[in-house]
Amino acid sequence: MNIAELDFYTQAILSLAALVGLTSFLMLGQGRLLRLIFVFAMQGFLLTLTTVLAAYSLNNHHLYISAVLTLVLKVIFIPWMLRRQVLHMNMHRDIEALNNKTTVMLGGASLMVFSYYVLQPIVQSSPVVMLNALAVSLSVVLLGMLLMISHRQAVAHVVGFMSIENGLFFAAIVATNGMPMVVELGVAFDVLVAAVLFGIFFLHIRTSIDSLDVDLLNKLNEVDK
Amino acid sequence: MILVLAYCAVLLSFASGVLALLMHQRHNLLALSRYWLKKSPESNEKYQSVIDNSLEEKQFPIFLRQAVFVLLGFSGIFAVLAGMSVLTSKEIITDQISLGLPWLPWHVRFDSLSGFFFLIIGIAVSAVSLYGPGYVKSYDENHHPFAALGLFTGLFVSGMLLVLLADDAFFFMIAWELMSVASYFLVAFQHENPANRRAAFIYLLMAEVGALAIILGFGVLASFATGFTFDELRAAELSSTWASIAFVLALTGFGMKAGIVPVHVWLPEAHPVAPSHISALMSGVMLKVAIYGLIRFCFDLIGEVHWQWGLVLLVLGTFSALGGILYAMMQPNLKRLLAYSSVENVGIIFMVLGLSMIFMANGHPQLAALGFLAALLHAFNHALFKNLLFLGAGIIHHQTHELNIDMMGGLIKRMPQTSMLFLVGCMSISSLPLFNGFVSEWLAFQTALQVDVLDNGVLRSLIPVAAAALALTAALAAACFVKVFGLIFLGQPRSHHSDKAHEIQDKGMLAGSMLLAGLCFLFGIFPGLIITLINGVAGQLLGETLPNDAALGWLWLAPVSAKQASYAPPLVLIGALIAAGVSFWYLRRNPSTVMRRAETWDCGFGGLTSKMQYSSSAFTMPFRRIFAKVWMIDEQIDKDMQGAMNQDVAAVRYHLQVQDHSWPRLYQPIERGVNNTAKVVGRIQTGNIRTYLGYSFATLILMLWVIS
Amino acid sequence: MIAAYLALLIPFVGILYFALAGHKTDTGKQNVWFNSVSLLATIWLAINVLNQGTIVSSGKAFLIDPFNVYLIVLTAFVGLTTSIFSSPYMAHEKEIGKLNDTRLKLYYSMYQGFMLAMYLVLTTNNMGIMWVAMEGATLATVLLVSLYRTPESIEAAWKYFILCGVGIAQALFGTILLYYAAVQIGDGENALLWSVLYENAEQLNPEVLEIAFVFLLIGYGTKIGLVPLHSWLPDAHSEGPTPMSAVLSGLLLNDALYAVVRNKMLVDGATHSHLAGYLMMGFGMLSFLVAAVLLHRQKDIKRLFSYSSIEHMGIMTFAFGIGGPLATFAALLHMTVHSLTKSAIFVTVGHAAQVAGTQSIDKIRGLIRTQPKIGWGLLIGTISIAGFPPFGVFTSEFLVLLATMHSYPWLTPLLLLGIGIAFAGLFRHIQPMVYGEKPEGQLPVKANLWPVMIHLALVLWMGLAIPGFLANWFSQATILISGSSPL
Amino acid sequence: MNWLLAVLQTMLFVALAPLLAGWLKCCKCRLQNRKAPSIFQPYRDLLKLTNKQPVVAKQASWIFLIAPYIIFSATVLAATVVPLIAVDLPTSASADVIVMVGFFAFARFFLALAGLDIGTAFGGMGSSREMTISSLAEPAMLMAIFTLTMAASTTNLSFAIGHVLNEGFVLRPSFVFALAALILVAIAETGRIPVDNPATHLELTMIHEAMILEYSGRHLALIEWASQVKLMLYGVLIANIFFPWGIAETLGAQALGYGLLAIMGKLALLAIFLAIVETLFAKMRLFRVQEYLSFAYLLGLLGMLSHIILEASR
Repeated sequence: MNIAELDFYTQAILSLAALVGLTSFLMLGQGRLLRLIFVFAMQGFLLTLTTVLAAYSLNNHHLYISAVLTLVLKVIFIPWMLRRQVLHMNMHRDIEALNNKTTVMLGGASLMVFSYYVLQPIVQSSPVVMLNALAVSLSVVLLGMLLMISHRQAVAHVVGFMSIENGLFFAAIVATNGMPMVVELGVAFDVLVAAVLFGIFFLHIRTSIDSLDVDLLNKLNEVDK
Repeated sequence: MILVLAYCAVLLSFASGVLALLMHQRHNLLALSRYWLKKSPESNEKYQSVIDNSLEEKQFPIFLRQAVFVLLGFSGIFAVLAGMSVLTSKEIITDQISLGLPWLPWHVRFDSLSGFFFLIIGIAVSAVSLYGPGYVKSYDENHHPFAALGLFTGLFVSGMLLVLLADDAFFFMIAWELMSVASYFLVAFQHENPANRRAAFIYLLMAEVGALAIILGFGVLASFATGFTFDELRAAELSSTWASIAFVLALTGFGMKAGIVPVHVWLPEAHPVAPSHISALMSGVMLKVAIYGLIRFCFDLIGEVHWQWGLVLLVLGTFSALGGILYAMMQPNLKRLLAYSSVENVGIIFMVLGLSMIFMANGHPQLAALGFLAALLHAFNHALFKNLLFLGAGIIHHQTHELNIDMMGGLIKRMPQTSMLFLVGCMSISSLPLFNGFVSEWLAFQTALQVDVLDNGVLRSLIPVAAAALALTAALAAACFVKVFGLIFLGQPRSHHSDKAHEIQDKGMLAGSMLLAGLCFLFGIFPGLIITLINGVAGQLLGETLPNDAALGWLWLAPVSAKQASYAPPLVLIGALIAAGVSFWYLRRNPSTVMRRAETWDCGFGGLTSKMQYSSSAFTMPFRRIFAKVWMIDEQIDKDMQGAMNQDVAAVRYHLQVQDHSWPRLYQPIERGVNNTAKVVGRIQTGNIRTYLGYSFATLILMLWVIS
Repeated sequence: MIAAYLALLIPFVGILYFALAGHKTDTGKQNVWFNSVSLLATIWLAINVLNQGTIVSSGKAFLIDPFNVYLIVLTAFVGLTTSIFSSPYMAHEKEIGKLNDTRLKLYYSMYQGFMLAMYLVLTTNNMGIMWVAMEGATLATVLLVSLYRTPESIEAAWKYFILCGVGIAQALFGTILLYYAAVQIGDGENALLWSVLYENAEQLNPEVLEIAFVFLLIGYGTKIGLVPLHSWLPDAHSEGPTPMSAVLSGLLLNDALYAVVRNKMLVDGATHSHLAGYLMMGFGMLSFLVAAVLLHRQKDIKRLFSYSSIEHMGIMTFAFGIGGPLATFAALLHMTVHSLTKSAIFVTVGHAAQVAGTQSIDKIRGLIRTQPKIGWGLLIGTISIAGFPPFGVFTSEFLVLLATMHSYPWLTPLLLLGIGIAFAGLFRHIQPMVYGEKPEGQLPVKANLWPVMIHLALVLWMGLAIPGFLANWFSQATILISGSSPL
Repeated sequence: MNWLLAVLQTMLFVALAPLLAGWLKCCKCRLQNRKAPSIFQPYRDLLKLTNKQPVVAKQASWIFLIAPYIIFSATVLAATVVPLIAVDLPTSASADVIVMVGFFAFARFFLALAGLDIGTAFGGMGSSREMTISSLAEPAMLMAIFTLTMAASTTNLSFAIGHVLNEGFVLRPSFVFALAALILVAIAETGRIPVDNPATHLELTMIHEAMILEYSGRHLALIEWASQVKLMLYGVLIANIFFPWGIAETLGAQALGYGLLAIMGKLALLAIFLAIVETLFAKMRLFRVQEYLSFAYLLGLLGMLSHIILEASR
């Protein structure tokens, strides 16, 4: 199927999906925390755009609310909070040395392929656009995990975590035109609480180990010293 | 009616356990009785003094201990009655108790086999309950609360009885484990000793592993059956491979409990550390319950036995018998020694059961019945004399505070009654004629000698060898118990404690032992009494009894036919009495030859001391050299030198440690294996959250890959 | 239905109330009252369900059927008994200066928050809300794990938060896929309702559901503590206050498993294959074995029992995976007895740690001599959890074994091996703690052990005879899950 | 009638035992070029001992005092079951050959206890060694006896001997082995050279003597007598099982007379054989005895196997 044959809405969704995927890649390779947070905010913004687009074209009003929630939470509140933390901790000049950056990037790329591969069986029963969107969101989820695995900073972990949420949200909007309102509200509430808790935890971790490097949190283990 | 007796036995033992829990509730009881008396003052006036007396602070513990053991004793008596009545009536009684799983109530079945083991337990429990009150008095209530001891004793006994009653796999396992767990607590009773804790741990571990094997065995049967009741399991049609698997599992499980070499390790650890009357029950009775389980499983549930199984039992039994007694011989600790000797006796029982299976599978049911009879009789006898010996060991420990036989000596003069009773036990266990141990061993030999009817060359040559090994076992047992009796009771006291020891004052403790000693002798002289009963068991289980040679009657024991072999212990007793009487009369008639006492001949050096006597390790030294490979012997002699050139020996220290092979060969590798595995597996938990995320990620990828 | 609303309302009120007044001296007692009222409400609910069968609320937001109603009662019950225990426990913690007023407020408020989340997970009919509530449970407890503010507790809480958060995000992806499959056949607004999905399970796209189930299993499996997703569990259980460990082990794990089973019912209906079952069996067996082995290496008493929880969750997951009436019945029974026993054990463990002043196994000694009730409680609880009869854990493990032998006989040796290793692992640590002489200067603490006794008595009862109504209840749930009755 | 005969035969057995010992000693002395005592010397010794006042160690308990009677009675009981001059012995039915071994065990048990009773190193040493040797000898002996009893398919000695008689002279390899085994065991069990030296009082070589070192007077007499009966008993066993010919099969006076003469002749020959052995061999070290006895056991086993495989195979 040629992309030119699709309607404008679908084309737009696919382009946005590509952009969202791109932001995930950008985050994966990003060693500077402030830029990381910025890219994350971008991803949130793309998500908001997608939601608005979907709401408009499907004429689904509650998606507007979702869009607003996304905007407030993912684009404004969380990046703001993280940025404040980073500045407060005086970490904005640090560059995290990423091991095997190329390998990670290549792994990320193969994850994308893998996502398509996994979701292939669904293709018979649904429009291609959904498959593509789902595949992108799955790869965003997986890339988010990869981000957390490859980064040592607690801030990066939060970003990764939130980017996984973004991926899920993207899937929910594109593939299913949004979840039921009550669920969305619940999810948003959870994200909000989680964000607040993250803030609290940064404080605790900092007072406890004087750093936000999660590799230092390794007292509880089963390995013989 | 008979079943009511059996239930009474179970309930009474349970009640005795629960009653023991009241030990610390004196104040509550007092308040309760006050309340009760206040409610109806006139009618209960006469009880007032009784209640006040029994609840008085000093009296109460004594009263309660008595009451607990009285209940236990009644439980024993009821068990005996139930066993006797089912054995004589030859009925099979079934019942259901609406406990257990919703679709599987507890099935109860009381037949001759259960009845016979009821009898064993009943006798042992009765003796123990006579013995108990005196023995437990010495425990300090703060450190060794009677509540725990009494509770778990009651549960232990009721567990054993319930095992015998169980008629479905689930109920059987519950009762079985109740027995194990309750006895575990008894082993751990004096837990301030690290040795006790270790023993208890090993015991429970082995019990658990054994129980799992048994469950699996039942499971194999059940997978060919329609359900879990024994009736359904009996009806299961197994291929011979599956039947053999079930047999091996059951053998592992029950053999572990029974203490078969090489899985006997827990037994010499656990039995000795429990209080003596409990050791008596564990060694004398609980092992029998394991044998009951094996018999029930193989002869009853599987039904169709194979001669190969019999061979396995025979070989294992032979090794256990020899190994058990050889290990026993090296023990300086009296109770450990007795525990090892239980391994030996269980080995003998297994041997004979194996013979029975071999004959059964080869189509000689009468001979199978003979072997079966010998096995059950030996189980019965072993219960009697091992109980007796453990109770005796308890008395000795109670009076001398010693268990090391190298620290005893000369007790025969200080504890004359105990020494008599102990001697009876030693003679029975050494299978000397006129005592019960001999009868069962004689029957075992008779069974083995029937090998001529078999066709299989392997069996024809192996069984006689096993018989010779049995002879060796018996001779070694005699040597071992000569050592035991000789070192404990004869000679001069080797320690201050045994020098100051005196006869036990508690009549109950002696009475309990006396009961068993009397039975040992009674069934040594009139084995026919018990054999008739066992014959009924064989008849019910194997469908075949011994040919009852009516011409010979109760006086004679002629298992196959009078032509082949016979034994008349009463006549032997009469003959012995005559011979001894005549010689005694003849020699004593001359008044001028009255005995004179003098100092022991000391070769003219002067000053024999108790240190010059043979010790346990000295006595067994020839055996240690001859059978050196059986043990792991660590022998060290340290000399302190002094004087010019350091050539004079100032002091010599001798250190001897004799260890069982099965520890380092079988158990330590397993233990190490588990620890190493744990170490390796522990490495997955690095403590690093990124690694953990990696696991999550990898799992996700893997799963997705798997399904697509 | 009012009962269900009540059960949700009470903890909600509780959150607010304790957030304001949680530091007062008798808060512990008030917490007990809240939980008692909840329990009454749930019992009322249960009676309704038993009489009328499955209840669906108007608007289909809530669904109470025999499967979840018994878990609801269990949750309320364990919640109540744990609150009874926590009252003197927290008072003691405050006394020795480990906690202050603010944290007590947080504790009691979040205790109710956790209960609310649990009730919501169980009662809701909406798979999305179930996810939200499950995440809510994490959020409610994560601050409790770090309540003591020690470096270890913060580390544990962080891991708990991140790992469960990421895990549960995957569950959300699974839920979205489920929804995706559902909207293809039905209307959007009701498409996530379990009752609707279950009715139409036949028509759902099997491929989508298979993938969805992988995500759901891994997501909720993280919360169950399935190996290799379990890493957070021992940390979180060992570092938080002990009452929290009791409810986490006794309730949260169950409810996560409940979520998996609910989803499995849908997936099985759609795919007609045993794929979900195999996955669950695999994870269950792996968790069971790994946890059993790791028991041997523990140095912290609460970690020890949290591994034991993993092990038992493994057994249940395995049993649900086998499917079939017998295994399902066994798994349900195991859920119940495990919750009761494990929470009882955590209660005694908490007191034991207070007696010794440490959680380190090496330092806890001579409990029976110091405080017999605690020592015996711990010992008997361990006997029970190790699967010795006549306790109920034996019954359920026995049934699992039988079911395994029936369907997958070659797996039984593994199962038995695991049980044996786990038993040894537990007892090698427990024995030195309860037995032996009393160490110098060790004193008894004020403890309320009624919860332990009641729990163990119930477990004993279930081992000896499963009472008729309970059997009936289980069998209704079994019919619901596996389609046929074990009776 | 039969029972009376049995009692008489037993009494004869007991009465003749010292004579055999005397004869043996006599033969041995002659072989060793020494002047022999009268063959009735053992009777004189016994008589003298019975009339002496026994001296008992202060340490000794009642075990020490009753042991001689028990040892003597048990040995006599063993003698009752072994056919001496007539085959048909009713007492054989009341106790078969296994019980007979049991009687020996009984006697030994008390002998060893008596050795331990006085609390000297000698006593303990003797008991320990005695129990060691006997526990090795017993299986070998039972192996040999089982060969016979399986061939005759009875453990009743009367029937077994009757069976051999009925069968006539058959050359059975199993019997050859069993005979050899039994002889070796008999030497060990009766404490003869090369296992034990009945004449020694050197502490390091004593076995039997060490245990009875403290006995005197009538106690010693009983023990000595018992060991003489035991020696004779082994002799009779060997003679009558393997060479039963001559034994009385009916109860006529003539048959009995021939029976008596036959057994006396056989025993006399056996004693000469034993004397030769005792003269030719030196006493072994204690720890060589196990090799000796395991050889006996091996012979017994070979006998058994050759019976099962060669003679009765199906």
